Amino acid sequence: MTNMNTEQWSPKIVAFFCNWCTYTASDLAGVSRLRYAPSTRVIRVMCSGRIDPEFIMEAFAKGADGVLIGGCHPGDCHYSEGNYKCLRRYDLLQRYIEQMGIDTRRLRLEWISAAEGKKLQEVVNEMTNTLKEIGPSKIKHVVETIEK
Amino acid sequence: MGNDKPKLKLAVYWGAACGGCCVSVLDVHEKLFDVVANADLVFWPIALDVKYKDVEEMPDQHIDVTLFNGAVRNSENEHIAKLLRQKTKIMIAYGSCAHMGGIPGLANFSTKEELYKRVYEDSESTENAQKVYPQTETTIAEGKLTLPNFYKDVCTLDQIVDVDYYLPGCPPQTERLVEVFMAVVTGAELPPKGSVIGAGSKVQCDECKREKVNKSGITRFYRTWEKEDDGKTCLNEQGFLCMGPATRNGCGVRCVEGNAPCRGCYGPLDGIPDPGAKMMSAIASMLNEKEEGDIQKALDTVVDPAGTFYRFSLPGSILRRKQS
Amino acid sequence: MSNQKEEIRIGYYVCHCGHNIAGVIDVKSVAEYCAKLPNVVVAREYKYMCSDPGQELIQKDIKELNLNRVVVASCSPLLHESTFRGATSKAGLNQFYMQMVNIRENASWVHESKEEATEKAKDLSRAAIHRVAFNKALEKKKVPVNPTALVVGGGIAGIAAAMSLANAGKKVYLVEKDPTIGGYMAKFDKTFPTLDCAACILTPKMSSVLKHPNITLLSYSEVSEVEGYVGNYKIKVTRKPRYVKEELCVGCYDCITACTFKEGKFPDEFNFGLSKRKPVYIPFPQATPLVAVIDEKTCIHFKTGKCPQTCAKACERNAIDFTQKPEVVELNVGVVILTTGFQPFDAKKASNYGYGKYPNVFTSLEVERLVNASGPTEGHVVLRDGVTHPKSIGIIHCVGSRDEKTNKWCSRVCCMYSLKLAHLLKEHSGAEIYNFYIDMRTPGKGYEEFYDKLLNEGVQFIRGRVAEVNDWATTPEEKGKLLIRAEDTMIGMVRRIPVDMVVLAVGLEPGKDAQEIRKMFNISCSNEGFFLERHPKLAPVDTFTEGVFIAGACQGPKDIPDSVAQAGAAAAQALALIDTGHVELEPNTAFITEERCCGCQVCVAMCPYTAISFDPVKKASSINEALCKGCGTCVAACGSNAITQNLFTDVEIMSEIDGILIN
Amino acid sequence: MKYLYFPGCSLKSSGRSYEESLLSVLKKMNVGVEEIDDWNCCGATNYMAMNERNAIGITARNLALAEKQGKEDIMAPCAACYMGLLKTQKYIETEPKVKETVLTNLKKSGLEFENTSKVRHPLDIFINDISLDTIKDNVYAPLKGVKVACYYGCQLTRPYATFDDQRDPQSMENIVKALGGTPVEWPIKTRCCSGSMTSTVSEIGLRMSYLILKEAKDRGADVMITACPLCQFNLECFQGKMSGKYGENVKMPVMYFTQLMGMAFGLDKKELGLHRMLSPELSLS
Amino acid sequence: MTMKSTQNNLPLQEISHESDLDKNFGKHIAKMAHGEKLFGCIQCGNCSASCPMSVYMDHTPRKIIAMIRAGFRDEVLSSKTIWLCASCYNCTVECPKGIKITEIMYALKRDAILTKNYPKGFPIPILSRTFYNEVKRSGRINETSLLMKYYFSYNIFKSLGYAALAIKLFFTGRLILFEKGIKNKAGLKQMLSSSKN
Repeated sequence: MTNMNTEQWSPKIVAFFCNWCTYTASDLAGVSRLRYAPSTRVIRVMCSGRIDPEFIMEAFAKGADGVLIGGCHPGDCHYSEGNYKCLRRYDLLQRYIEQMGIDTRRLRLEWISAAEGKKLQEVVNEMTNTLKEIGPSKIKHVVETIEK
Repeated sequence: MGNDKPKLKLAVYWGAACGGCCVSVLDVHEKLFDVVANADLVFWPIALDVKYKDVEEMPDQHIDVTLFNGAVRNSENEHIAKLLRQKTKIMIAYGSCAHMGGIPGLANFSTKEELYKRVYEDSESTENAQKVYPQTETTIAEGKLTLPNFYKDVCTLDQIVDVDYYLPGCPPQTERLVEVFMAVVTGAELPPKGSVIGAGSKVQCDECKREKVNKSGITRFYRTWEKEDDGKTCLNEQGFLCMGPATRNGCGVRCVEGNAPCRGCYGPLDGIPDPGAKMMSAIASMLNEKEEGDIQKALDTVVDPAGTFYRFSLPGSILRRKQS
Repeated sequence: MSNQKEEIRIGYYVCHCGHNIAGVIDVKSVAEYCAKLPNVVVAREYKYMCSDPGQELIQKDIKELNLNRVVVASCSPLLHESTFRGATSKAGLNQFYMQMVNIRENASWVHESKEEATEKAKDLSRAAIHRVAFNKALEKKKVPVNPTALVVGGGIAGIAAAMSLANAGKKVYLVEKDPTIGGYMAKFDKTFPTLDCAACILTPKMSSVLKHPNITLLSYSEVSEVEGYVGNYKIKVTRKPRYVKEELCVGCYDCITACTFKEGKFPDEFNFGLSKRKPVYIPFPQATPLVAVIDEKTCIHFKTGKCPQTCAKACERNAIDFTQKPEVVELNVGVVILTTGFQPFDAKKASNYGYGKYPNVFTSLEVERLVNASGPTEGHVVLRDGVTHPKSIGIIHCVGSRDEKTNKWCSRVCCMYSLKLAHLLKEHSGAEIYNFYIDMRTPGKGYEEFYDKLLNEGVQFIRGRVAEVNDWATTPEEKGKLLIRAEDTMIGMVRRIPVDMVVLAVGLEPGKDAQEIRKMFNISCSNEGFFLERHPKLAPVDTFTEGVFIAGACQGPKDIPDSVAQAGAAAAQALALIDTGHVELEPNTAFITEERCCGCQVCVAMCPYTAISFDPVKKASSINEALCKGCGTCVAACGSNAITQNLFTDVEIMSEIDGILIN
Repeated sequence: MKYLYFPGCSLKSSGRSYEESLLSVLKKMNVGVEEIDDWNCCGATNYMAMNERNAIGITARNLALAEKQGKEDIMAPCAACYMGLLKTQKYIETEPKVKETVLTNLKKSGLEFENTSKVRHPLDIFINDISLDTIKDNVYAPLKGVKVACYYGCQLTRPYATFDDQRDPQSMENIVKALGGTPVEWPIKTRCCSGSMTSTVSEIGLRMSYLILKEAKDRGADVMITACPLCQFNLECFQGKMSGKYGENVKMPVMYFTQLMGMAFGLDKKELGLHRMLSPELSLS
Repeated sequence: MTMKSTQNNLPLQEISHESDLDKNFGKHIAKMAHGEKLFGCIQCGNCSASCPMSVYMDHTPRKIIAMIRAGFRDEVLSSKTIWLCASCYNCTVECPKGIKITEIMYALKRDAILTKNYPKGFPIPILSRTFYNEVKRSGRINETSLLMKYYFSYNIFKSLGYAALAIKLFFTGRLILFEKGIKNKAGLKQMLSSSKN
């Protein structure tokens, strides 16, 4: 990717999608042939409540430009309340990330139901554009390079 | 213990540290006699007059055990860490700072420039009209003076050299040190390289005597002076931020026994790369609120999350330091 | 930690899916790239991996190349995971050593740039190759299926589904929220396009339901709580008090005749308020069960406590019981079929058509009752005043439908029922009939022929959406009439047509309790609010919750034949599940490693299913596998990493993250 | 209570009595009004037909002037001005390219614009800020037995206004009831009066206004009230012409709703600009 | 559709081949009107039916949309329909597909003026132009001056029919002969001159 200029640069987003809502929505977006930016790399989990903050930090440390979490709408969790646990962790994590000097827009949580293929498309496009505005993440470089 | 066996050669060194670790070594009290009976202290800047040059002259692998305490903060720390590594059979990261970065590691929230400005210009007790900052080399009439280079990042020991074992704590429990020492002396089978030794294999709560009520979730957090501890209920359930659920035991739950929340100096259990992340996950999970606004309000009572959850472990955590 | 490390041997297979994948992704270069990744023994591309030869390819490689891991890059795992797991296990390898990569729905179908889609396919494949090395051999747990079914909703779909299951010898509970089953179909006069009498074909079915030894009918009841999982649901049903003992009442009408109210006084729900009923009533003569019900909102006894209770005195069988309370019944069932139906669009929301403002604007459902021989006017078509016969009638299609401001969808049945009503109105009243439609939709057996018939009957058709109905008379002849303004788009002229009566063909909407039901049964809704099927083509009656099926208009607007067909399909799916006798559960449950557990009990509060309990003696918690549904929320909350979720272990997910990012 | 007042061109000429009556009524109810300094024409419908950026631009200038003058809501009594201001706000909000040009152009004439003001029609203000109760309190001579046809016209409720129902608005009816009068139920109160068509294609324009007057009369209205200077002008000033042309007397009092309020409040005819009216006078017995 | 006479005096459509259509016209107008939804029209005719002017139009609004979409550019731009739109927005708020029909009509007016394609001698475009210049000149509209100028460029005799009304208005103080205009005319002018449509 070294020869790509910033205009063409496409961010890499690690996306954690819950099996029941957002992953299904991304299938629906596929079936409906909704075009969106090829930035996401989806990791399927059963519930957004499974998402450990460590996963998010690992993703950033290994070079993700953004992390997107997709879960069921409040009240709609397939497991009753996993999405609330996710939201609480996310809210705390946002504060931590900000303190760590990371643009909070690099981490995003969205509720996308199984029927919202269109929303998935919009969210991915929007986040991709935002990340293009912010530019490539330097987190990996900072983590790997001890400055003397 | 027979005297025919050659005595162990022991070194203790401090990097970026407060000295507490060295004191903890002294805290062996009368056991020191056992130690001295079995070991020769070949290098210990705080207690012995041994020069770096003497160490440099030692053959490789000359020292049996080095207890390296303190983080690596400057070129001198790094130089000695590498030197000792070369001369030592068993390199032990001793104490939280060498293990995970420790309190000095909190400097990774700031840049070197910010730190210098604070220390050499802004601090209340400083008069420095000429804005003189430390230089690695200064030439004066008598010749050249040097200072170690102050690094931009604080590092854990294992980010600089290969470490055999970790002995956690701020400071480590002296009893644990004696146990480890005796194990080495008696030639007991040592755990696999890279292990944390002199500590437990579960987290703090395992030994904690406080009760779990498990009634309802937390709606806000308190700092210790904001509310009276009832003395018996789990501190987290009372809303005090206790790092116990994500912190390795072995200290004997020292802080909670003294009615203070655990601050996490023993670090995480094996296989957990980031104790702060784990603790954040556990703490946030305990919250009761569902509405975004209520959650934010509850989280407002967590003052300085990064500093709280990474008090001892920032340089050793996944993200390591603040982005600048 | 086992030191005996097995050598990982991965076979990688990327599917062309015809042009679906290969048309966008350069599968050859993906296969070549993956062949060079660590542990990959073989990497192949093939036209259709899910085909028999495709599966055989994997099986052959497993045997000949001694593979112990398989990665298949093709479509969504929600579609073909079971296919490839089956192929893997047939070759003697544990099925969970197979990892799928979704490069169709998640890549080739949604991206235009071939380079970037190919790049993404490589990243995702690399992630799976990293991950699969850590996959563990697992076994699916078999649980028995309770051979009893629950059908929720007693309209035509519910009746049909219940009958199919019952006839197959399965015990069925049919729950209906109204005092009688029959749903909307019981209110119709004729059905399109055959014009056979709705009651004549429906009422025999209703009584068969009641008589069937395998069906327990719980009318005037609602599901209030759902617990459990496929094969083993525990359902609580709340039976609303009728204040009439169902087992004693014979439907003789004596109580109704004896009621203190000499005449009906309250809007009759069954006739959409076109007639009046008493507080004690039977919805209609063929109501099933034929049992009276007392409406506490209008009964004097409940309002004042000062009623002579003539109804109770008149009942020889002492069936009336004013002390009845809501009663909760607990049912254990293995499968559930939801047939909860729809609600008609509220015509008042289309305020430009003046429903509620101009008395002679009717909804299509009101007209169903008006033309019905057993309806409030005995089939005479009269205006709201009850006497005047309309000489001209306008039927407006698409009311509430195909409109961004109300419901975007086509309600599918309105064109046909409007044609039916046009025919019946003309037959009953001889009036001039105008149909205002946007597009005439008659896709069904005999439907277009029915349209032809209407055209030849002299019914007028105007292709144009009505903008407004009002009483603005600009000529003396228009006085007292309703004016319908629409463009006759075939001519390109705007017309204002005066009529005596306006019929609004209201569309179909999700039932008003659809959201509640959906949450109880843990299923999803589409954007419109209808229940969402598992797959629009291949699993139209399944939901994302195993063992819960849907049929009829709760899934989307549907006519009677389609509802009945879907009910049959749902019943067949339910039967297949019951007759298999057991279900295999995905082993994604979590377990606690006791040696690591400190007993902090943070996890206990995490679990919505109370699957985690703390043992004070062992000072450790443990998970009841039968109760665990496998969300993994407790795993993320454990500060000791003492909890592991099968199929989604930390190391599996971490290796997937690293695989995506480490190039 | 205070508002920034955007009168618009008509209220300074043919619609003077609207301004006079509005200001008198507001004064009676102690509501402060401050005219926006150096306001310009809103462009009405004609500007949009010529040049979109300029149509948005000139209206944005007024909004920018208002922002400079104060934080209060803007009161725009003319329906066309009201709609034009709302439309400009919407365009600035949703069309980034239009916004860019307009902001650049405004900057050239030394104006900053943040699009923060709220634009209100007097009807909205009377109902939602002042309240019907306060109106009732000010009634001196209740309009007992007076049947009033409330005519809204088009741009007052469509497409951007949100203070009332778009199909069947009730604000004026509620005011009439508060004044003690009886509103007439009629179906064409938001039907267009034809706008400037009375001067351009008068055959169409006059007929459309005629139909409105005729229906009000047929429904037994004693008076028609309006809230837009152009509607008012069309319905008031051509009554003779229409009556002759269509062979039916459609003469009736047509006045601004503020004039009717003023009459019920017992204000002086001159204060209400009633002496300027060309349609028959409404007599309160 | 515009008809033209041939030698045989038989009417013939001007557009006789698909290649005569302006296939980009739909996109062009949609862009001008900020209304991509134009292409979602289902031709239900609700716009025509809700329009108070439609009975006077040469093409109904629905048909105009169809013609735009198909590319009948000249026919659309020269139609009276677009000038008869009184901008009452009834079609816009009633359209079941959310098409901004009024804005499309405005866009057509602008396009017709830009391409000088509007019906010659038809009064409404002339009023628009006069109004536009009047505001540009003084910042405000003086109805007297506007109408005098309008009638002057349209048909001076037409104004005579309104003389009696003008006199009445004058004596009731509703006809202002001189409007000073705004103070900052220069600023306004500069602002207006700099933006092309």
